Amino acid sequence: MSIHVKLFLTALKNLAERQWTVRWPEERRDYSPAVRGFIVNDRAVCISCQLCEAVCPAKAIKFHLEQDGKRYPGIDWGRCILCGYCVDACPTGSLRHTPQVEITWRSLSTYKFPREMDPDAVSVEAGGRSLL
Amino acid sequence: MTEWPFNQRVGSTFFIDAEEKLLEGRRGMVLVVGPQHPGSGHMRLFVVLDGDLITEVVPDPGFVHRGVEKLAENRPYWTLIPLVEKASIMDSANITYPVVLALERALGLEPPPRAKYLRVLMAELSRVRTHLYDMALLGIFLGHSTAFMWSFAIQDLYAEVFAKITGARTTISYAVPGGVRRDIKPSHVELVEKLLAKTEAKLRDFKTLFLDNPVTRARLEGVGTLDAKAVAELGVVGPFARASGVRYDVRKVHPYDAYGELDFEIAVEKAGDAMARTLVRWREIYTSIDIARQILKSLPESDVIDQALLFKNPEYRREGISGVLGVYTYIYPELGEYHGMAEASRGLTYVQLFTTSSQRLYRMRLVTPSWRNLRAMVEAMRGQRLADMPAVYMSFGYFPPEADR
Amino acid sequence: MMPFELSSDLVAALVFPGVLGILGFLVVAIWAERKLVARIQWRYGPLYVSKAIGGFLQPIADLVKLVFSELVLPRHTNRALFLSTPLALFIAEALPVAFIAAAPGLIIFYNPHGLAIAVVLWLLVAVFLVGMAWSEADKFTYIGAMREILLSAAYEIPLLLSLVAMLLLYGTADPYRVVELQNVWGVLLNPLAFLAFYISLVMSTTRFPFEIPEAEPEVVLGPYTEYGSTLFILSFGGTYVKLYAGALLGSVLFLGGWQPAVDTLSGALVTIAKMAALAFPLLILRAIYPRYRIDQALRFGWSKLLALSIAAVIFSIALRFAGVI
Amino acid sequence: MIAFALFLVLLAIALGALVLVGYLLAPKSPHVAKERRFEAGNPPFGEVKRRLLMQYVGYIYMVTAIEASAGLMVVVALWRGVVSLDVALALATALALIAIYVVRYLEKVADVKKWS
Repeated sequence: MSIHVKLFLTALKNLAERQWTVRWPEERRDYSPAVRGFIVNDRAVCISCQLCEAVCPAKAIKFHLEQDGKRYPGIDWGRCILCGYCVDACPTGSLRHTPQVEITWRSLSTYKFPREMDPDAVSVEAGGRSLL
Repeated sequence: MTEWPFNQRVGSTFFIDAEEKLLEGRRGMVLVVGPQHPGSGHMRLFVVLDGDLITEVVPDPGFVHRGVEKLAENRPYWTLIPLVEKASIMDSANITYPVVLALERALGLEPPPRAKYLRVLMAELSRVRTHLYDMALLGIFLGHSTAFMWSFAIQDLYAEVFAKITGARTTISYAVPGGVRRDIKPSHVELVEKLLAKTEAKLRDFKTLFLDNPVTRARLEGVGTLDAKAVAELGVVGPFARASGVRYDVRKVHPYDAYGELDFEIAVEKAGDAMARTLVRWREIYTSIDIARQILKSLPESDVIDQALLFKNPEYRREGISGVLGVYTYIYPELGEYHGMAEASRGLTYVQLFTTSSQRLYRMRLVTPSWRNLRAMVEAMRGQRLADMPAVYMSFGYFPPEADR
Repeated sequence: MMPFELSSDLVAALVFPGVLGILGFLVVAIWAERKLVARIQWRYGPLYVSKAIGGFLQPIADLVKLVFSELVLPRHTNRALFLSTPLALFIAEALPVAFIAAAPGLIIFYNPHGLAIAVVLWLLVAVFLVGMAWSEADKFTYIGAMREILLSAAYEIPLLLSLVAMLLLYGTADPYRVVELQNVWGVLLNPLAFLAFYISLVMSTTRFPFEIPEAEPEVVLGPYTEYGSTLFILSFGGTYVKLYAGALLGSVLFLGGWQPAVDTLSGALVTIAKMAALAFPLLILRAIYPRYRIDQALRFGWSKLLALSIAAVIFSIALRFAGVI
Repeated sequence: MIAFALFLVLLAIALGALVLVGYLLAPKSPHVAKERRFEAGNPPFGEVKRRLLMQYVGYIYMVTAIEASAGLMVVVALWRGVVSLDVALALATALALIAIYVVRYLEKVADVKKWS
């Protein structure tokens, strides 16, 4: 009998607990700047070494020729698993993650190798509600 | 009215034949549990029922078979890590452990001490998380939605910490041959300490409401009992073998990385029933928390990646190992056969690699614990009541993606 | 005897405890259950439909959604039975309400043995449930129906005996007399009977530790598996109607009905408060217990619960002879 | 009586209207696949009503035996409104008999091996 009373009291005590659910998109989870989010490429630093293409486990990266005569990586977001191997392989640090983890595209044609991997285009800030 | 695409008669004939075969000489009926069933997971169970008693269970796994072993063939060796961890995403730090160990043997790399400790830290946090995940599913299979929600909430703390340390919530791909991918900062040490403290605090109420609940105990005690002999014969591994009194843990028997230097006791129970299997994992959560605390206390100062790799990469200059992964494209494993073995959350995970003299593998064999426990799970269900089926199912922590690979 | 007015019993039939009360309770109870359980589980619960009032309109939104989903009548069943049993079930579960007084004059059908009739009608609900499950002709519903029968075998005797204990104390089953006689509430007079009644109520409404017929991991949804659309509302809402009837009966038998109020309106409000107090623990049970196995529930019903109810009857006889009431 | 009839009729009409409205308003696209029986996503598998949960028939037998006496007790309790000694004795005897029978046979009834 006493154990059942204890069970009820435990349950009632937790009525006052703060909700752990995060009401996305009004609230965001706390992602540090270190999170492996949307990948951007700084074209000024990129040396077109193609190491990122070589290490990619999902074969999601393809290089394409740009107007300036250099080749730059493009990511097939349908294949990318955000493992971050390309970022870790990049010898110059031109590829990097952004804290943007919600990645969606309007149509199939746009999410395959979008050319816009401009770091300035991503304006998502790190931080949010931490449960800890 | 459109016609049903498949021939109705053919389909049902197959099943009626199967039922007659299953029922051979038995009374009762065959209940098909799964694949579209709240209590089956990604598999199908043919349950032969005599009234309320289960006389036979025939599992039909393979619904989430993704061919990890086949995919691993003819594939650069470093891509195995993100590939293998998809088999068991909650347990990603542990399930990739044997792969990394085997690759290190093949490449002749030796991780520095700090990396060894960090890998073990991640493996233990991942173990806590997987046990909480399994506890959650056990809870919902017994009808206890609060146990489900609470464990899922607590395990989400681990996702948050993983995201802060490694960058990803579940598929962390943290350990790589020769070290780990990111070093941890002093703020991360505080973060993990806070995480462990909060886990312990929150698990107190969880224990009261779920494990000490008389209804839970009534549902789990004396259900699906397997003795040590049966467990040994069926090849059960991990906490599920230890629940029957089999004292076998790879972390103790063949200590890898930092486990030899850490002081911990493995949890062993005698009873061998569903409650014992749950309690072993419950005690392992606390063992893992203890190990994690030890690691945070005695974290050696060194690099986190093998110097041999660094030497090969003159570009290495920034924080972390940026650029190092590119080195894998220059180095080649020795031709041969290598193996790795680790204690994942659900038991022994074994990997065998057959390398060629290129970077591409000839073959990988991956033995996951859930697959080895499936047979025992089915044996334990026999003779129990229908309502015990989900309880035994989840007391084995059976995770179909891990078993099917 | 209380005045028996035509107008007030029509109000009872239409508003409280009649049709509007039942349908209103459905909405409130489903919302309250989801909200309370969510709070215990560190969640928000229903929220996005009508955020200002805490997602109160969520059950109504669900209802609208279900009404607009296709009604599928399976071919392998007896379609007439399949369609009519949920209706019959819902009405059968609402029937006991008609014989219980919610306030002075607020009774749908007065009978001097009203409370006994209500309990007996309450026991008849399982008949429709089993008929429903049988007409569906599915293995899961079949097993669920069997479990329903077995569960009713576990709680019927204790429920009847706890009623006997209270009737012995009051000496009548008249819904008005019973309330008038409770200068001291029944729950204080015979707590054993209350406990036996309450646990039987949990079992008969298949609330959580005894939510065995609908056990999800084994039998999907038990007797309700095959139903969709509006028929699902009826079959799913049925247990809440039973809970409503049980709470009404419990507040009249054990909590002194509408006392201390004397007039109809305040009496009805007091009864509603007492029903809410009775239903609250039942609503949060979902967050506290997993479910028993059917054999454990049967054993429990035939050992501890039966002993409790027998003790309650003996206690009542002793009280009667001691001249307490 | 009028109120009772009204209560039943109103309830039936409300529920029937709900079903009818659903039937009229909801989209209808009947399909063989929707209307056939499925078991957890599989085609129907053998007979449905094959064998009762025989292990628990003992309980059903007990309840049929005892429920009648419990009903009699309700009648006795309502009989005269006062509990005289003979009524109390009769009730006590009946309860004692029930208790004795249940204690005597519960183990046997609960034993699964005996009933399967």
